[in-house]
Amino acid sequence: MSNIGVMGDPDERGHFGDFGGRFVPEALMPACLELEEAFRDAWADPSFINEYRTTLSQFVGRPTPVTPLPRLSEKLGLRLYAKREDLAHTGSHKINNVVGQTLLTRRMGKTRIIAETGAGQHGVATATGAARLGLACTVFMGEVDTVRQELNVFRMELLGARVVPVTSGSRTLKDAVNEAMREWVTCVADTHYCIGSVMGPHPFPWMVREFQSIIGIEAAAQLEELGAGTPDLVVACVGGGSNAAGIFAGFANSDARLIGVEAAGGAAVASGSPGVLHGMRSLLLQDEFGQIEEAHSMSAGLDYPGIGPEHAYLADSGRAEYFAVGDEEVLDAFSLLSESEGIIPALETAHALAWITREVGALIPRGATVLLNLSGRGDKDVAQVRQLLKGES
Amino acid sequence: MSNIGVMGDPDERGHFGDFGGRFVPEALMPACLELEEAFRDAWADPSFINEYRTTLSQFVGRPTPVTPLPRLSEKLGLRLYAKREDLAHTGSHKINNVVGQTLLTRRMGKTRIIAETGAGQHGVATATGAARLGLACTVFMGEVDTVRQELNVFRMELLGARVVPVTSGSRTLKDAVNEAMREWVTCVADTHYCIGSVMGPHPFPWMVREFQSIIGIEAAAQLEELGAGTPDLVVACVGGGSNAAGIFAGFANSDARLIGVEAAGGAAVASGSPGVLHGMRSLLLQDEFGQIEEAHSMSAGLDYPGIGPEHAYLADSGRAEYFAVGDEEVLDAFSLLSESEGIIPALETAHALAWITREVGALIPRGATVLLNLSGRGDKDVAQVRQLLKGES
Amino acid sequence: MKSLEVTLRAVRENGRKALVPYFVAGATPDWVRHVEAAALGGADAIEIGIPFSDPMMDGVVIQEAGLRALQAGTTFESIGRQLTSIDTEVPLIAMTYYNIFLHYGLARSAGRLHEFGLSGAIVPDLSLEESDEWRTSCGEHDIATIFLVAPSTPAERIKEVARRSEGFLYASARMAVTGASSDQGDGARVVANVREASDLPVYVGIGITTPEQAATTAAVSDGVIVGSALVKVILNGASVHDVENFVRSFRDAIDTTFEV
Amino acid sequence: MKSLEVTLRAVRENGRKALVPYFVAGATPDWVRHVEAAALGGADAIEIGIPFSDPMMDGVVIQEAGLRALQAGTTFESIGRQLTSIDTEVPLIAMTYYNIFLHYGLARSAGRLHEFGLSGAIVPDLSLEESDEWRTSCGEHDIATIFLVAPSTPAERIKEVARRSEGFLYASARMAVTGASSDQGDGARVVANVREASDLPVYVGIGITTPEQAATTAAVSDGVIVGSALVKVILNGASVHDVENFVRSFRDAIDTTFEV
Ligand SMILES: Cc1ncc(COP(=O)(O)O)c(C=O)c1O
Ligand SMILES: Cc1ncc(COP(=O)(O)O)c(C=O)c1O
Repeated sequence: MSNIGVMGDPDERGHFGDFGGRFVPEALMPACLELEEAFRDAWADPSFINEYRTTLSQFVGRPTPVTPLPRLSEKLGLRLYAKREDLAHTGSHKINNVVGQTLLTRRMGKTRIIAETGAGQHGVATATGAARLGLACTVFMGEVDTVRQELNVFRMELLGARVVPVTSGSRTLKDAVNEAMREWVTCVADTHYCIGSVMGPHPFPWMVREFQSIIGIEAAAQLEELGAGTPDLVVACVGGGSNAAGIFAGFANSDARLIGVEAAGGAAVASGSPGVLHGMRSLLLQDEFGQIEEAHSMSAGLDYPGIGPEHAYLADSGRAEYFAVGDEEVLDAFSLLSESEGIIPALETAHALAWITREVGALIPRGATVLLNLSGRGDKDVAQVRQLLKGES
Repeated sequence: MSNIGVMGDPDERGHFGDFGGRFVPEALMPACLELEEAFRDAWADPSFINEYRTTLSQFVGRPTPVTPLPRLSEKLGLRLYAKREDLAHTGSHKINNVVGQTLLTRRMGKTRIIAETGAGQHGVATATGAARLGLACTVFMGEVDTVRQELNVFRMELLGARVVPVTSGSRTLKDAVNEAMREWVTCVADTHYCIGSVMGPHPFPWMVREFQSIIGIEAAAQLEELGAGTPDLVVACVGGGSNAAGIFAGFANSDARLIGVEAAGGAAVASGSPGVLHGMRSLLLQDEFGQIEEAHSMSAGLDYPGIGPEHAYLADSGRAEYFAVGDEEVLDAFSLLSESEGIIPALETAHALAWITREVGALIPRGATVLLNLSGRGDKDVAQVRQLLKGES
Repeated sequence: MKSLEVTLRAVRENGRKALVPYFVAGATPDWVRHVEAAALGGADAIEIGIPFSDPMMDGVVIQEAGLRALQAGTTFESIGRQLTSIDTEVPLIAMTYYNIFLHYGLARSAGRLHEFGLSGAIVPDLSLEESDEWRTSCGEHDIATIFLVAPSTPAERIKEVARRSEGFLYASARMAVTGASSDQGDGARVVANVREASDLPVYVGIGITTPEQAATTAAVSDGVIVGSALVKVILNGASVHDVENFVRSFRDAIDTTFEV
Repeated sequence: MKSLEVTLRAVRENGRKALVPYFVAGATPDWVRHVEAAALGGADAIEIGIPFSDPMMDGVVIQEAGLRALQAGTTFESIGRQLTSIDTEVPLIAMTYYNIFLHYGLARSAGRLHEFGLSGAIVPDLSLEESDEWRTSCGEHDIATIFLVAPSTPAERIKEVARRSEGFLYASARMAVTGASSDQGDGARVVANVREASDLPVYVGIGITTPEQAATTAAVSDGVIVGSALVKVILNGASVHDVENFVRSFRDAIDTTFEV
């Protein structure tokens, strides 16, 4: 476990530099404090770590492999490797965090879990983790998303979760978070709110990063084993930033350049400014009056107007760099990986690859060793891409 | 590799007892002989085995875990474990075989691969394997299935494969096999036919079983590691029988009872009789005149009127037992695993679980240790199940 | 001591239970007239909600009012402009989410609040721990920063919060976001806990819906805050006169019970 | 030597190139009359296709004919019944897939073939290696078992196959299933290879579509088999007379070229 915590921990109030903190209604403060204490305690307890690690290996299928991508490498003139979170149970890295938080929920003696979800990835993961431990589960999902992603709604129901369509605001992810927070206030005694990315009030951004750091810890060791050494670049897509934080954690102390790729329509680093939302101070898309703007990306998982506070800090400090890519580049990258290597990536992941393909020979020197975090599989996106590429419905 | 080949090998003409053999047009005989030789040679070559194993670990994500199912175990009064082929790349065991056959294709100097597919699982797996090695790929799929499974058609296209809708006969899987064979005759010099289960002419049933035996080999070692010892029963669903053969291979020499579960509407052992189809002698659903009947199952992967010849032999010899379950039991099992353990299984897999839930206290003594082969994930089936359970479209 | 606290302590010293209605600025075109009507109806202080896109602590009624206000183009500045026409002596207290002030600039926001004639601010998502800078800015412009305590707040923490709160302490009657509720909630218990820690006036809010509830709650506290119940009436098209009557009905119920 | 082989060797000894048309039994109600017409048109032997649900070696035309036959209720026995009314001396050869015989029983099938007046059988999915039992059964009923060789069959294997084939050896002109084709294919090469291994008559089939193709192919072999081209005409509604003319056009082209 020595590697856990390689990215700097926040201060005792959850600040990563100017970002982070805990901006929640007073009613939730005790829960946040209790959670922080429970997490600190658990994360220092070998029996908890063992339970977490065992669940990841026996249930989630970890370690996920690092796959060399020889054909794409040749096409691009790189040495390209992919960390295969698409192979984790439920199809993305989201489950790593859920495993940690559900085990923690049980440890805290709580019997119910709530979560927000956009397209449904985190919702399905949470419903999965809850089913495994026999926790009651309620998932808040923007009404617009419940219609767009009705199969994921049904998936969650199959897993025994209740899905609550959120009809406030823009009826999408950001409003689902608001609604989950509103719900949490009413039931915080027996209910844990399982936030799905490195966002929200302290300790969530830190805790979720810790639960996701397994990605980077594994990947660093696997690259060594493959003889690839330390990569020149580590590239991940960024919605809230949990998969990026997780893989960065394995390389923060190395020479690797850390690259986060946002959707152009939800680029909190490129287009945002400091603000407070959902319990954290971070970079947000907002208008001149401080009203939060909706993100717009074809990729539901990146459709979030903010970014985790640690990323805001990493951007500020220069340790990580953040770029944005547009929808067309993403579609190209989606097809490219599929046909070159037999891996259909999530649209979110395709953002990271799109940046790589764009920047080879520019920001990325030819011949560089590049590690792509393949955060999820594209099965969930195939219908949408088909519609976009074929112009059919 | 010492464990490979634990199930008896067929005789030199590919017979497992009265079953198997090679019933193909003369034009294909040389290809079958060449393939047999190539496979024998490769399977004895450490460098090929190494390539196969490396691809399985780096690309497919093997070993897949064995997951204890504590909550379901308690509900059923069993010690239940699942071998998680749902976590393999592309979502089922099918890829294990594809990895073997695509590597063999390249080794034989062939540049193109063809395959049949029913719902699309094997087609997607083959397109995946082909993309990875840069092989041209054509998949034959019944026209009826291309409509039912249009997203899988698109998936294959994304992976660079050409999908040919088959308009002959019943326009489903059985006809796709016929059509692939017809195509193979025309291009056998540069093209390998990648059959998707333990069926077809020798050496396919044997070769595919060998490529799938990794499932059982891993599982036996994993159960030891978990302290579960030798299971009392090993239960797998049977379409053509490749996932069953693969897991049985790890336990054939043990005391475990081996159970194959077919769909009631495609139960070649329970309702079939000896016959010859698709290059093999086996048990087939046929009418009084020897015309092959269509199978009928809600599970596309079990919708095949035959069974691999080795299973016909195992049934004959009594080493394995075969049972059939109906659609309603399967839907119940599908929901049960989802909500009890957070794993949505493929409908095919749900057949195996349905048998287990039905037979606890009857054919399965309470307290028994049972290993379920979780052959695939249910994402592909969620839309169909939703329709069945909600009566919506 | 901030002017607001001076005023509100005086209310208590006069043996009067405070009534604090809540308005969403900009929810209707005549919202400023509603505020005046509330003052006429017997309010001791009035909360002016500045709408925010993501009102995490608010239930459906106030969300809806905020959305209407935003769609009508309401901004911090437009609210200020409209408030210059107001005709009342009753203290006005801003209520909004932290990002509004943060984005505008904390010092600048506090200054503008003062210029707009407001004397306090409630920022429900600004925790005590994160509030230093805001409190400093408010200090420079005589803006009282009012904190909440909840039924979940432990005794030790109540002490901390009460020590920093100015004007009054907002005691949340229940673990819930704003919205109407039929029961009494935990207000009495929260107030009792606060009393042990502080002599600041304690007003109870969240879910106070009827004059009777208000009266019962006022009996055990220094005042009540009426939000969603009033906003709902306004969303349903209440006239200025209706608003005055609505507030007066609460005033009367409270006063009758305590025979001031 | 089986009767069929005696007959077909005699054809060759007479300097005549054999013409073997193929019919799908039951594809049309008057299929037996078509067979008679083919005999009149100059056939030396006739293949009678027994339809099978999964005709792996057949292209679309014969698939379609087989489907029609099956849908009309055609069975092995119904074909036999209908053949009893046939009026021809030309030898008839069954062509079907192995499962039909296997399911019916091999000995029983061979016996029925003989009773139905058939003297040979082509089973394209029955490989040499799996044929022992079937050949034994055929031996007891004077049914010649005819094997195919393909362009892909190596010399050594041709020898083996030719040694077991009776009546004639079916040389596939191309790597393809049945169906019309415009080129000559590899028939000449296959025949040449066979010649080195065997003196059995060699007929070329698969893809012979026009009288000209037939004539050219006959020049380098002992005969030709015409399948899909004829079946297509029948599916398109050919009369008995049309069938006779169709077969005769092939006969004439072949005979003219070789000036028998
Ligand atoms: C596959 C995948 N990748 C990335 C993301 C973005 O989330 P994060 O930035 O927290 O990794 C999501 C969110 O749903 C996702 O599903
Ligand atoms: C998940 C899954 N399980 C089982 C099967 C049945 O095939 P087999 O019997 O060859 O394992 C299929 C076939 O598509 C499948 O997709």
